[in-house]
Amino acid sequence: MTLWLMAGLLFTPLAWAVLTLLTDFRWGRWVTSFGILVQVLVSLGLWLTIARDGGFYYGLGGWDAPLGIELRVDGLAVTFVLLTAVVASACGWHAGVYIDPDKAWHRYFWPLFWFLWSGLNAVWLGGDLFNLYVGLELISLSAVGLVALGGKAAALRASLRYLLAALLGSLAYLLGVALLYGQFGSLSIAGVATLLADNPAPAGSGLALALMVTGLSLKTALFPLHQWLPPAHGIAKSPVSALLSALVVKASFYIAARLWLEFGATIGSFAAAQLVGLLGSAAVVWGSWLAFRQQQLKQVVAYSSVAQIGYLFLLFPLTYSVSEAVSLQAQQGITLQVISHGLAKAAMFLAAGNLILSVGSGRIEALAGVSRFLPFSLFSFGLAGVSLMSLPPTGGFTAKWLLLQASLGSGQWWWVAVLLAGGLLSAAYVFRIYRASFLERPETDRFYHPPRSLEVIPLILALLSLGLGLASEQVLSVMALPFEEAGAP
Amino acid sequence: MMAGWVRTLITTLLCLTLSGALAASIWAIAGNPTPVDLPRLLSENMDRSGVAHPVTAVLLNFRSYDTLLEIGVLVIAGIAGISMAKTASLEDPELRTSDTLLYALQRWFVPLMLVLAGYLLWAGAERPGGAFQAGAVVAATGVLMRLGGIPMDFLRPGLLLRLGLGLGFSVFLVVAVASAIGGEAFLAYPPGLTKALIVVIESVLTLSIAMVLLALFVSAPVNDAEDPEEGGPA
Amino acid sequence: MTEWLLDGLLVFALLVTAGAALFSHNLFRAVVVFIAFGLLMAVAWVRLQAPDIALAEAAIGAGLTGVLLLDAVSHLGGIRPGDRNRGGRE
Amino acid sequence: MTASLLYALAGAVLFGMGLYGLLRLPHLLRKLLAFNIMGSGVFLVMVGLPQHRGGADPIPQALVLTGIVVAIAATALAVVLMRRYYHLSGMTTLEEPSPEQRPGGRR
Repeated sequence: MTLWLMAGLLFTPLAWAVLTLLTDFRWGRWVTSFGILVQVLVSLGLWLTIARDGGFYYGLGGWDAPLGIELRVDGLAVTFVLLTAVVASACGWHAGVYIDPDKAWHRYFWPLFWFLWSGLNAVWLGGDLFNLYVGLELISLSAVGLVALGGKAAALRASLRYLLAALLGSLAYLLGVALLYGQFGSLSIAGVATLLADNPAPAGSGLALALMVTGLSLKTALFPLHQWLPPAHGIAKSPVSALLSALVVKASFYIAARLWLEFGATIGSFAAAQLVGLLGSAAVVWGSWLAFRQQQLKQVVAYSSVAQIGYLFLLFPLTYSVSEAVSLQAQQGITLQVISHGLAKAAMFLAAGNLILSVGSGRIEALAGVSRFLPFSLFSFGLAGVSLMSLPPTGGFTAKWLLLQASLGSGQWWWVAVLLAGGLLSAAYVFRIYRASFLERPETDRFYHPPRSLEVIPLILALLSLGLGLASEQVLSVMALPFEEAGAP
Repeated sequence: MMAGWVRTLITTLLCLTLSGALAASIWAIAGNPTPVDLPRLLSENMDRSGVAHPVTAVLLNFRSYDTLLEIGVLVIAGIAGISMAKTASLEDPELRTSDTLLYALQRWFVPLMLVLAGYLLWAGAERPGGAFQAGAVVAATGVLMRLGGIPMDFLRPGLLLRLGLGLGFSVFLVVAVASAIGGEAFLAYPPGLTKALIVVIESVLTLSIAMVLLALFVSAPVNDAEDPEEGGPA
Repeated sequence: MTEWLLDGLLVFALLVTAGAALFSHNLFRAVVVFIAFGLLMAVAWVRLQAPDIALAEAAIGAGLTGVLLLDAVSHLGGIRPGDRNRGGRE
Repeated sequence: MTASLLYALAGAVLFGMGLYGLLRLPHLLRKLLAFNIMGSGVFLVMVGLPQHRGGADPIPQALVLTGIVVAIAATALAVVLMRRYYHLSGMTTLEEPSPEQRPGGRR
């Protein structure tokens, strides 16, 4: 049974990528909706299995860890698999209505979409350093292809920039992998972690970890390496932007976090952890400020991603040489932040796409008067904004509450200032858009009204992000011990 | 805004420091023995891998999941490439040359290179060689043919090209799933069939790799297809 | 001893060709030097007892990448090689 | 010190050179050359470092083969994007045509 669930996760996205390659956009939509159904069921099934039986390792091809590639299926991994299933199906559904089916090149949307999905699943479950590199490249190249699809000069410039940044990040990561292999002779993360626990931190591996984390931070767009993100996320089509902001940047962060939690205690240092946390805080402040200053609606949302990503990097200082309980709190807070930001940001980008579609312009001023005629999309946008502002009872609030407790518990009170400032600043940019849309215009309804299904999807996502705060107990309990060994088979 | 030379200086220093630190780390790591002896583990398991050449065994048996995903990366690049190609045909008459030297070369080279590709593919099981090298040689042959003006109608971005792009990948996938029905895990080839399956996979992969690389080469000339930006002038 | 000489020379040549590919003023020449770099890499792989990579590097790294880049240079940098200096350093 | 280690050290230098090129050279094709040189540097470290001790090691060799194929896929995709970008904008660098559109955006 588990075997087939694993197969569903790893191979159906790949199979669907090939199937949709052979169809045109309209047929691809039907094929995709079937695939989405399968993926959601399989992800849910695996999640339930893990919730019941606990995690396990899965050796592909019947070969176990040092020689073969092992997958690590634990509570955290399946939670992210499930998050991917929710967000990606919402984006796929939205894209099926949103994207013009008559343009010949849009038929390539679906294969790229499915390859992206399979890359994400490969990364969440990956337990092998080199395999994660291939998974990252799978994600990056399909994301770049999606940004560039049918784009004009500006979109191509953004995608080229994105591609070069992503390739540089992957190479830095790969160099770290090369050093670790030279050091330990093994590529399995769990194997290297065990070896590290036995040996005192050997010379040379510090640089390996630094290279890997730096490369992955570049791919996650940590300040000051974030400059490729806003153009790419701002100019892509809205369902693509939603996928990129909600899921793609999280994949590289997830690997960085796994590496830090496995290796950081032995080869990390207090200064490095504080530095990463400082950069994350700078991202929160600077990203929010830039989001406030943007003139284009989607640029606001894109810079807001830079800010929200900053919070994630507080994981590094809050788990370094602190007590087990504080570390667990920080990990849970970060996990909730990943989930709630994923849901909220996808909702925000999809709603922004609807708004832009209705007013026919991407500028914020153009939103004037839209509140009377498109309350639905605006409402979803606002709900998602509430989660970003971290007001109770949203998932964003619970996440920041846990981080707050972890900061105080570890004696690193200075992060509290960041958490508070970030919430206030995000309120500023969300309200700015609200104010623009509530400005009265004398004219009557001059807006294009998108199909109802386009408006429902972001609403569902925003409600989920809201509800996450109420259901966070259940979500966190399934992850039981996040990032921990969940019982080898 | 920093002045150009300041940024150049900073970048130079950064790169020099990095290279130095890297060299120091390599030197330090090289001094210690590795705790895991993976090459020995590999040679102990070679007789179960179905092929005699260790690199092929790693690529197509021990770490076949890497290879599967890697072909995925290649196919993605191919898809993104042809999504920007001239929509009617990938044939570009301007590129044809009437060079007699090239024409003469090609009459000798094309069959020779195809034979070479076949040899590389066949040798892969025992000696250096295999699907990637063979695929690259086939692609190079295609580039040569194209430069020589031999029409290649199958390279229209039609169903045939897309079928070719997906073929190697699909066969690999089918084998992966089929092996799970009979065996105990994905990508675990049933014993006895290992060699045959690896050869089949390698052959179709050669074709697909060549097709992707050729499509990317041929699709580099671009079309005028473009979307208006969201919210921009239609 | 001769082996060391060979390896030393090869590494030196690798670094020089890499530098030339990056910093030569003429873009066309840079790509040609880069192809030479690829061929030298293939020799380096033979020296590292990796004939598989050597084959792949010669076919993919030097051959296909080279053709791809040469083709791109002729389109991006004006049709005639050599009449465009913008490709170098500012 | 063995020959393998020499190549690994050369890989470290190549990585640094490529990094400089990728960051500082404006022309997109140069950046692509720099990326490929960086990649070669990484591959040399990957094979050279483990082989310093025990002779030929097929596992990193297989990884490098995979890496080379990924690199050519990325290179080919970048070339297609660049040519289309050049076709549409006539530019071969990533500079923004109008910097005032990005308030506060540091380059």
